[in-house]
Formats: sequence, structure tokens, C-alpha cells
Amino acid sequence: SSTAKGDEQSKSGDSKETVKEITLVTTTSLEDTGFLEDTLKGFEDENDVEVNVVAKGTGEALELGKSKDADILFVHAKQKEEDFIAEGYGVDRSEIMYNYFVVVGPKDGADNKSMKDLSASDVFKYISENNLPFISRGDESGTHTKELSLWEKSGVDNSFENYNEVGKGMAATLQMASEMKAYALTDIGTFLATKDNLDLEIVKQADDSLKNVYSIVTISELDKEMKIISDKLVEYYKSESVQKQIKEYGVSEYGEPLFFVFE
Amino acid sequence: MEIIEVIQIVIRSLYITITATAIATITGTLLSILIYLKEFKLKRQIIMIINSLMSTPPVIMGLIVFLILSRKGPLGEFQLLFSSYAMILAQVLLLIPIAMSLTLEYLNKCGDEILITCKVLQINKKDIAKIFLKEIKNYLIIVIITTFGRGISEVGAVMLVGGNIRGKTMVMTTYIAQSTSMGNFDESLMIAAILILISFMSTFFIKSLQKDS
Amino acid sequence: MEIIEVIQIVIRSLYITITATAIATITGTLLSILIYLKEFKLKRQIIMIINSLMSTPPVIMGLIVFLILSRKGPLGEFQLLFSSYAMILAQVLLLIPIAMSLTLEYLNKCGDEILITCKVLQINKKDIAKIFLKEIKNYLIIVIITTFGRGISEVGAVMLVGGNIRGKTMVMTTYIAQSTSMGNFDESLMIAAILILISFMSTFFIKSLQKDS
Amino acid sequence: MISFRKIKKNMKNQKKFTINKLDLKKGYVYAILGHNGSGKSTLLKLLYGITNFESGSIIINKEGFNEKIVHKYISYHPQDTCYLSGSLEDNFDYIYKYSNNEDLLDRGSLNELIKEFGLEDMLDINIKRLSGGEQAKFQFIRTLIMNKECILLDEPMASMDFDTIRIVEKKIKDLKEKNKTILLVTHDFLQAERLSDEVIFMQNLNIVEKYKSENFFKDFYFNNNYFF
Amino acid sequence: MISFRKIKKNMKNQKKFTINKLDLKKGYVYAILGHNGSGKSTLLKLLYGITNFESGSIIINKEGFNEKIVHKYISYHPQDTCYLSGSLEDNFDYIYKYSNNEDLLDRGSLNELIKEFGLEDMLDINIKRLSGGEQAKFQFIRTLIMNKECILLDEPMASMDFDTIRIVEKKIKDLKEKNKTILLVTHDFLQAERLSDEVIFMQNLNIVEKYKSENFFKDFYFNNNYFF
Ligand SMILES: Nc1ncnc2c1ncn2[C@@H]1O[C@H](COP(=O)(O)OP(=O)(O)OP(=O)(O)O)[C@@H](O)[C@H]1O
Ligand SMILES: Nc1ncnc2c1ncn2[C@@H]1O[C@H](COP(=O)(O)OP(=O)(O)OP(=O)(O)O)[C@@H](O)[C@H]1O
Ligand SMILES: [Mg+2]
Ligand SMILES: [Mg+2]
Repeated sequence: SSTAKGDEQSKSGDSKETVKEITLVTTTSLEDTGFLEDTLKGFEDENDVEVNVVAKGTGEALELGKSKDADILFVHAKQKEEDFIAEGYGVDRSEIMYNYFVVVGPKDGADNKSMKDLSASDVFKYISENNLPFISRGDESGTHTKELSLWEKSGVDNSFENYNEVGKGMAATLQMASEMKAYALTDIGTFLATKDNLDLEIVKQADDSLKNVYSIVTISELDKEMKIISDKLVEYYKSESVQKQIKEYGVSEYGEPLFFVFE
Repeated sequence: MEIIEVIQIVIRSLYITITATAIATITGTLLSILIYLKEFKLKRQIIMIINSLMSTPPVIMGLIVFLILSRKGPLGEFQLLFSSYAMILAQVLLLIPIAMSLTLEYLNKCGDEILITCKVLQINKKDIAKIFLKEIKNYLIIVIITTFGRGISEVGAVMLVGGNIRGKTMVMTTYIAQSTSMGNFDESLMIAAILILISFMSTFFIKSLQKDS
Repeated sequence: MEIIEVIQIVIRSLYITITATAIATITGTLLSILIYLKEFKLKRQIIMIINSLMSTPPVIMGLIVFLILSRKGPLGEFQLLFSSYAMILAQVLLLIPIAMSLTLEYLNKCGDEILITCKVLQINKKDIAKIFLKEIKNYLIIVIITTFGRGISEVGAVMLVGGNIRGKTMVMTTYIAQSTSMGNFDESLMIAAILILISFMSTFFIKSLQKDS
Repeated sequence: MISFRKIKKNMKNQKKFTINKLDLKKGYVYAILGHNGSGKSTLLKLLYGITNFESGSIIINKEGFNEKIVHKYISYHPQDTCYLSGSLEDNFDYIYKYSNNEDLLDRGSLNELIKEFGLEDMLDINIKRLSGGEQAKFQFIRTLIMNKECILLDEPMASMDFDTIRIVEKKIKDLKEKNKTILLVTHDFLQAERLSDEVIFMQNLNIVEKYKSENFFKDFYFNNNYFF
Repeated sequence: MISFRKIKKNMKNQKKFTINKLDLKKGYVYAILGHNGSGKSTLLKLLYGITNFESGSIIINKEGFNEKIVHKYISYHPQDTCYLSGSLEDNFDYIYKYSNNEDLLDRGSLNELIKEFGLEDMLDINIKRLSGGEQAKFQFIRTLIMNKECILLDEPMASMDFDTIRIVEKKIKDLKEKNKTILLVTHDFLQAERLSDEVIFMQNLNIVEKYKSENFFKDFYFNNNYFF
């Protein structure tokens, strides 16, 4: 199938024939931060490869992996990734970096103070018991999965009146939360990247129960050439220089890093 | 998703698009007839602009409605964002130029003859519009089908201003978009089948209103 | 986003939609004329289905193209997913029913007279289609404007099959959708303004082709 | 009394339609004669305000010239039949339903006319499927119903049968009795002689001359040997 | 030789159009006379295959009846002028460009006809803006150009001026000389008498009778006193 890919390139004529392409499918939350674009440049130059970044919901991203329309995945839903590999669609997952989920809510919300020092699951309990508006992604994404596990841990039902499932990407969900003066669970990266447009603030800071791990999942049965590139991409993100780049990513813009690496 | 929820979504979609189509075709047709009948400066230019607005991406109409209805916008106090009103409003804005373009094109072709007949019958200025409405009735069917089709199949604007809130503003297209993004292609195709069935039935119904001409 | 990138996006959008519009209006018009001229069983039903397909949500056409072009699909080996070919294909599927509905409606109204003239002139069966094409030319403008408008403003299907890959398959609408979802309304409105400007210019251009009739 | 002065109208093919001076008197029947394309229909359209002119003036009963005045005094029977969609009956109904005309003849007279012209069995047929002559009958009845002081008739009898032409000619004579002004475009010289008081002869988009009918036809028979 | 047998056609208003038996001979001019709505146009449309019938048969030159045979032998001049969009010249060009007709008269003859009918200055005008008579001239020329053995003429002269009618009548006589079969619908009895060999008289969607012209007009003058 690598020859077929070559054919397509020469047909489209919009790239040089020698340039190889790899389709990396990721989730919207990672794409929205602009992180991939900035870090992939080095890889593209080093290996003379073009990386096509396609951002989709986690579910669709995994489906694309199953249908082999994706050559490699960069996602954050540990359980689903492991299932994906167990079912034989993936070869391996490499944890590249992590950040945290936070709970955000309306700026200067009356209840914000009361939630500040609670544990994550107690924050959820508080929200449910006070029927505060809450926006859930509702799309079975990594964030949504995390949210559901927190509801379970808190022991309260999430079907209170002001609980809204919207089935949207992270940034769009935050938009809605801002507009509706509602609470939401978000990864810190997306929040920092879009907070200028939002009337939201963090009400529950990161803690270890809210860790959000991003990993690269390699796909099985790739053709030889693609496998080489795909492995190279994993190595690239694991390499010291890129890990350093990750650690510093966002510091200049947001005053704090968007991601942490495992040291 | 349960069948009862699917039915709710279908009914909500129909309610929103039928309302928007009705408002858009009625105002659109009336406006077009007025524009056709009146001579005024910039008439050609205005028609051109209406034609161009046909290509406005729905998400832009959505964005405009969003900015108007958002808390910081002029109508923010009414808190209409993420409601079916907002969705209807966005669709109306989207559909009016379509209804108008199609009607104007028709009048351009057949209007002169109707106008001369009106003059022979010595019909009042204001009744002339009525006659045009009457004469245009059969053509209206295709206008309605086209605008309804565009409305019911639109996703960008209703997603933005409706918010796709489950049980509240989720409509067929936003549901399809969501389940597609979740990789549930089977579910998407099922809803799509329902949507096509509905549009088949509504086309059939609308067409059956069209008398032999 | 840099201006050069914006220009690229604009050009890409135009390339895709113009190609799709051209293919869809040409095949759509020809097919409609054939359907109009031929008598066959289920003719009424087929016309009804075409009319209904106007209301198919674009994302469904997108999904169908997606499933066909996906590696597991029948055409998977060509690896056309996430390319402009896929986007054009999805748009063509979306636009053909629109072009056909509008053309069929026109023929329904004006076709009989043309047909009788053809008989008086004793024109060959196959040349009759040519005459219809000729006669329909002026009306085609509104078909082209309508289909182009629908194509250029569509987002669901091109997002799905194009993948909104920066520098490759990102078009104006998917870019607007992305920046809107991130709350960058200013950027969205800027691109929207460009889009409206372009559609204004293309409408103007297309209209100027329309001879005085 | 209608007067045209120094009318100039540019036709698309660089020609000019002109009427230097033309006065029409109440109660007269004018036959407008002339070759195909000589401008007869254009003259009627100008007077009814369906087409416009670049310079000159038309004055109707000293009141001026605008749509209101035109509709007050004139009814118009175009050369091509024009109607709205629907059945023949619908098209008669539209007159009563929508026309602004205060002088309309009543429904009783309409029904009599329908009978007189033999259209009573056609009322529910879609008007566009009627035969050419039936449509012409419809249009002539409509023009009578409008009941105006001045009546513009553009070849009303072109596709009518002989019996119908007899009825129409009788109607025109009745109208003259009632002191109506009639402008009748026709290609039938014998008919023009039977009906008209004066002949307006047109050529090349110009009025050549207005003649007393008896003089015109005397000269005409003298100069031509058209018949048989 | 064209023969109609037991033709029955349902009209929308529950009436029936019928022709029990009608034979048309080569080289004859038939005048089709009858009141408005008597079915004259319908007869021609049937023969040209523009409208269909429920039962019975038409046979043309013993070959049968289908579009190919119709187009081989017949040309048709409908009552309403029909044309394609474009100028008068365009509409003449279309004939040569698209018509399947192998018997077409050549361009030279066309140009002569255009001159003869005085249309040479109108060639570049949009055909729909021509006057009624000019359009009628166009359509008659087109019918001549088609140059078929049998020619169906549905009131071709209704809106023509006197001079033009003279030319058309002359053309019809020439066609007869060339042994063409002509079906002429007209309301002008004098014209019918001048031109026709036989008269087909229609009433109520039926053919009353086919008469030899001399007999028909003798009876006619005897029974009527229409003229003057
Ligand atoms: N589709 C139709 N539905 C109902 N009636 C019809 C239809 N077509 C024709 N007719 C009727 O059939 C009759 C015959 O029509 P046709 O056109 O043959 O008349 P004609 O003899 O040519 O009359 P004219 O002299 O007015 O041209 C008319 O009364 C007409 O109204
Ligand atoms: N819009 C136009 N553009 C060009 N020529 C036109 C236009 N309108 C009318 N004419 C020409 O003006 C002339 C006069 O037309 P008009 O209809 O007045 O003739 P008419 O005397 O009524 O003829 P007829 O006896 O054939 O009805 C014709 O030669 C016609 O072709
Ligand atoms: Mg005229
Ligand atoms: Mg007839």
C-alpha cells in the first residue's frame, strides 16, 4: 500500500513525490492547544516526512485507527487505548506526557469559594446537590470518561436538572459553559489556550486524582516503511530534546507549562 | 440511545425547521415580490447581494445570532442562547436569502406577463402583490422544498446557537455529527435514514399540495 | 494565522467547490433532461426521491464517502480519504440532487413548449437534449449559484472526509468552525467576510454571464 | 378626448417610433391599419402605459397622463391573450375579486355575455387549454366587462370564427352607440370599413395620416384591386 | 395518402373527439373549417403526433404511424407561434443546425423567402420582441423550409396583413402545383374558397362531412347571407 500512497501523491501533485506522509489522528483537545503543530515541525524537517494532523473525537479517532485510516494515534483515554491494543488493532502505547484536569466555573461564582478546598469528587457532589449548571462533553472522550469516573466516585447521580450533555469538543464545551455560567471538567491545556475568550476560572485546582495522560498508540499491520516512520515518531517524542521542549511548552505564553513529562 | 429520545429529537428537528421554513418563505417571498414590483435605486445591487448571501456559510449566520444573543450581546438579557428560539432565528436568517433568490429568479422570468395581466385587469398596487402570491404558489413548492432541505440538513449554525444539549436542543443533524465524531457510524446512518425518510415524506406531502398546473 | 495561509485556504476552498459545482451541475442538468424526456416506470417516484435527497444532511453524504474511501471500504486502496478528492466527491454527491431538483422543476414548467418546438423542427432524439441544454442556459445561472452556495458554505461533509488538515484540506468553513469552537470569533468573522466577498464576486461573475433574456 | 403630441420612442433596433400629433374624439371608432410591424400595437401600448416613451406628451380628457388616469378612462385588449392561472371561471372571478375598476358591468351581464359567446360549458376548463378562439372570446368579454369610456382593441377577432366576428362587430357598434371611443387594430379592411369613422394609417412606426373612413376606402379601392 | 379510421380521443371535459373515417389524397388542398373549439387544431395535433388518441388508427402512405413516419412526410405550423430563445436569425439557424430533416430547402431559398416577407431588417432582433405578424411570417417561412409532402397549417394568416396574406396564398398555390398535400385551418371562408379543393367541416369535435369545395360554398352562400 506504500506504492498506492506514492501514486496518490503524484496524482495530487501538491507535494513532492519524495515526501512521505503519515496521518496522525489526535483528539480535539490536543489540536486546539497548538502543541502538535509546534512540536511536529522538527520531526518533519529531520525525516523529510509530512505529518497530516487530523483532529477528531476520541471515539472517531480510535475508529480511524481500526479502519487503518490513521497511521498513528495521539490520545488520552488509557482504558480505551488498552482495549484497542488488546483487540489487536494497536501494537503499543507510549506515555509521552501528562497534565491535569481542572474543574472550571463562572468567574466570581458565588459557590466557587465553597468548592476550593474540596476533593474533586466532593466538588462534583457539591455541584449535584446544589443543582449548579454543569456542562458535560457527553462524547465519550478522554475527558468525558474521566468525568464519569468522578461522578461514580462522588457517589451522587449526575442526572440532576442542570446537568447538560452537549456532545462537543473541549473548546466548544468551554464556550458553552462560559455562556451559561456553568461548571465543567476540562484539561488544563485547552483551558489555558482558550481562557482569554472565556468568562471562566478554575475552581478546583489540579491534584493527583485528576491526572491526564497523553500517549502515542502505534497501529498494527502497518507496512514496513510506515512502521519505520511511526516508530521514529514515538522515539522523537520520547527523545530528550523534545521532552525538554514539552516541559517548556506554553510557559512563555501562559506563564505555566501546559504539559509535564515523566521524570 | 433510546427510541423515545430519537423520536423527541426528530420532532424537535421538524418543529424548528418547519417554523423557520415557514417564516423564511413567507417573508422571503413577500420581500421578493415587493423588490420586483418597486423601482428604486440600487435594486440590481440589492438583488446581487441577496444572491450572494445564498453562499454564506450557515455557521456565520449562527455566529451572528450567537453574538447577538450571547450574554454580552444586545439581546443577552433575554437568555435565548442555547434554546430552540435561537436555532429558529439562525435558520430563518440562513433561509431567507435562499427563498428570496429563488423567488426573484422566477419573477425575473415570469413576472412581466403577470404584471401586464394585472394592468389589463386594473388591479390596485397593493392587490398586485396578492396576485403575484397566487400566481407564484405552484412555484413556491420548489422554494419550500429547497429551503426546508437546507434547513433540516444544516448543522453548523444550530450546533453553535443551540449547543446540542441532550434532551433540550439536540436535533438530528447535531446528533449525527456527535455520533459520527464518537465513531458510532452505525447510529449516524440510522438517524440519517430516518432523516431521509422524513424528508421523503415531507417532499411527498408538499408536492401533493401542488395542483396540476 | 498568516495572510498567505488564509489565501491558500481561500484558493483551496474555491478549487474544491468550483470543481464540485461544475461536475454536479453538468451531470445533474444532463440527467434531469434525460429523465424529463424519457418515459419510464417509476419516473414520478424517482423525481420524488431526488427532491427528497435535497434535504439529506451533508454529513451523511460525507459519511457515505468516508465509508467508501476508508481503507476498509471498497475504494480504500487508493487512499483518498483526507484529500481534496474526497472533499470534491462528497460535495458532488451533495450537490447533484440540488442541481437536479431545480432543473426538473424548471423543465416541468417550461419543458413542454420547448419539446413541441423541437418536434416542429423535427430534431433528432439525441439533439433534443442539446436544445434543452441551450434553452436552459439562462436558468442554469440560478442553479449554479444555488449549488455553489450550498457547496462553499458546507462544513460537515468536508470536515469528515477532508479532516481539516492544516495546509492540505483545511477550507474556509472548517477553519471557521475550528476557530469558532475555540472562541476566536474575530478570526471567524474575518474569514466569513472574505467568504461573503468571494461569493459576492462569484455571483457577480456568474450573473454577468447571463445574457439578457 | 385624447391627444398625442410629439411622441418619440426609441425602438431597440435604432428605429424611432413617432407621433407628431394625434387627437382622438369621444364616441368615434378608429380603425388602426398598417402592415405587420408598422407600430399599431406599440401605439396602443403607449396609450395604456404598458410601454414608455422618451419625449412628447399624451393627455387624456385634459387630466394629464398617469396610471390612475389611464385606468379611469381606458380598457385594453392586448394582441396576445393574457390571463392568470386557473380555470376560465377563475379568470372571470379575478376581475371582480381584484380589479380596482368601479365601472365594472355586473355579474348578470357577464353571464349573459358568456352565454352569448357560447363559453358556458368551458367554465371549469383550465384556461390555458382552451382553443385559440375560445381564449379570444374570453379576452373580449373581459374587455367589455371593464366597461370604460375608451377601449383599445388589438386584433380581437384574429382567431375568431365567422359567427363570433359578427357578434363582436355588433358589440362594437353598440359601444359606439353608447358614445364610447374605440381604437380597433385590424387587418380586415372590409371590417374596418364597416365599423370605423376614421382610419389611422401607420407605416414604419409612424402615423402616415388620419383619414375619414369614407375617403380612405374610396381612395383605397381606387388604387388597389386586392379583392378576388 | 393519409387515412384516419375510428379515431377516438377523450378530452378532459368528458367530451370525445372522434373521426370515423377520413382519407386525404396527395396534391389536394383541404380547408378545415368550423367554429371555435370545434376541434380543428386537435385534428392537426393528432396527425402530427403532438397529442395522442385512445383508439383507432392513422396510416400515412401505407407505412403506418409513428414519429419517424410523421417526420418523413409532414411539417406542422401550430396555431401559436413557437420558437427557441434567441434572435430571429438564430431561430433560422437552429433549423439547419439541429433539424433531422433531409428535405430542407437550402439557405439560398431561405434568404429569398426572408426578403420576400420583408424580414431582412429584423434578423438580429430577439424573436420574442417581434410583432405578432412578424412572428407569423417567421413561422410560415419555417414551415416552407421544412419542405414536406404534407403540410399542416393552423391559421397561419390570422395576424398577417393583407399584402402578406396575398404572398402566403400564392405560396400555397405553388405548393399545390408541386403536388403537396395541404391542410389549412382558417376562418376566412373566401380564402378557403380561393384555395381549397375540398372542405373538411368540423363541429363539436367531430368531422361533419368532407365536401368538394364548389359544392360546399354553393350551399353555403345559399343558406347564409353573411357578407355585408
Ligand atoms: N386538454 C384539454 N382539456 C380540456 N379541453 C380541451 C383540452 N384541449 C382542448 N380542449 C377543448 O377541445 C376543444 C377543441 O379545441 P381545438 O383547439 O381543437 O379547437 P379549434 O377548432 O382549433 O378552435 P379555434 O378555432 O378556436 O382554434 C375546445 O373546446 C377546447 O377547449
Ligand atoms: N423591444 C423591441 N425591440 C426591438 N424591436 C421591437 C421591440 N418592440 C417592438 N419592436 C419592433 O417594432 C415594430 C412595431 O411593432 P408592433 O408590435 O407595434 O407592430 P404591429 O403594427 O402591431 O404589427 P402586427 O400587425 O404584426 O401586430 C416591429 O417591427 C417590432 O419588431
Ligand atoms: Mg400588433
Ligand atoms: Mg385552433
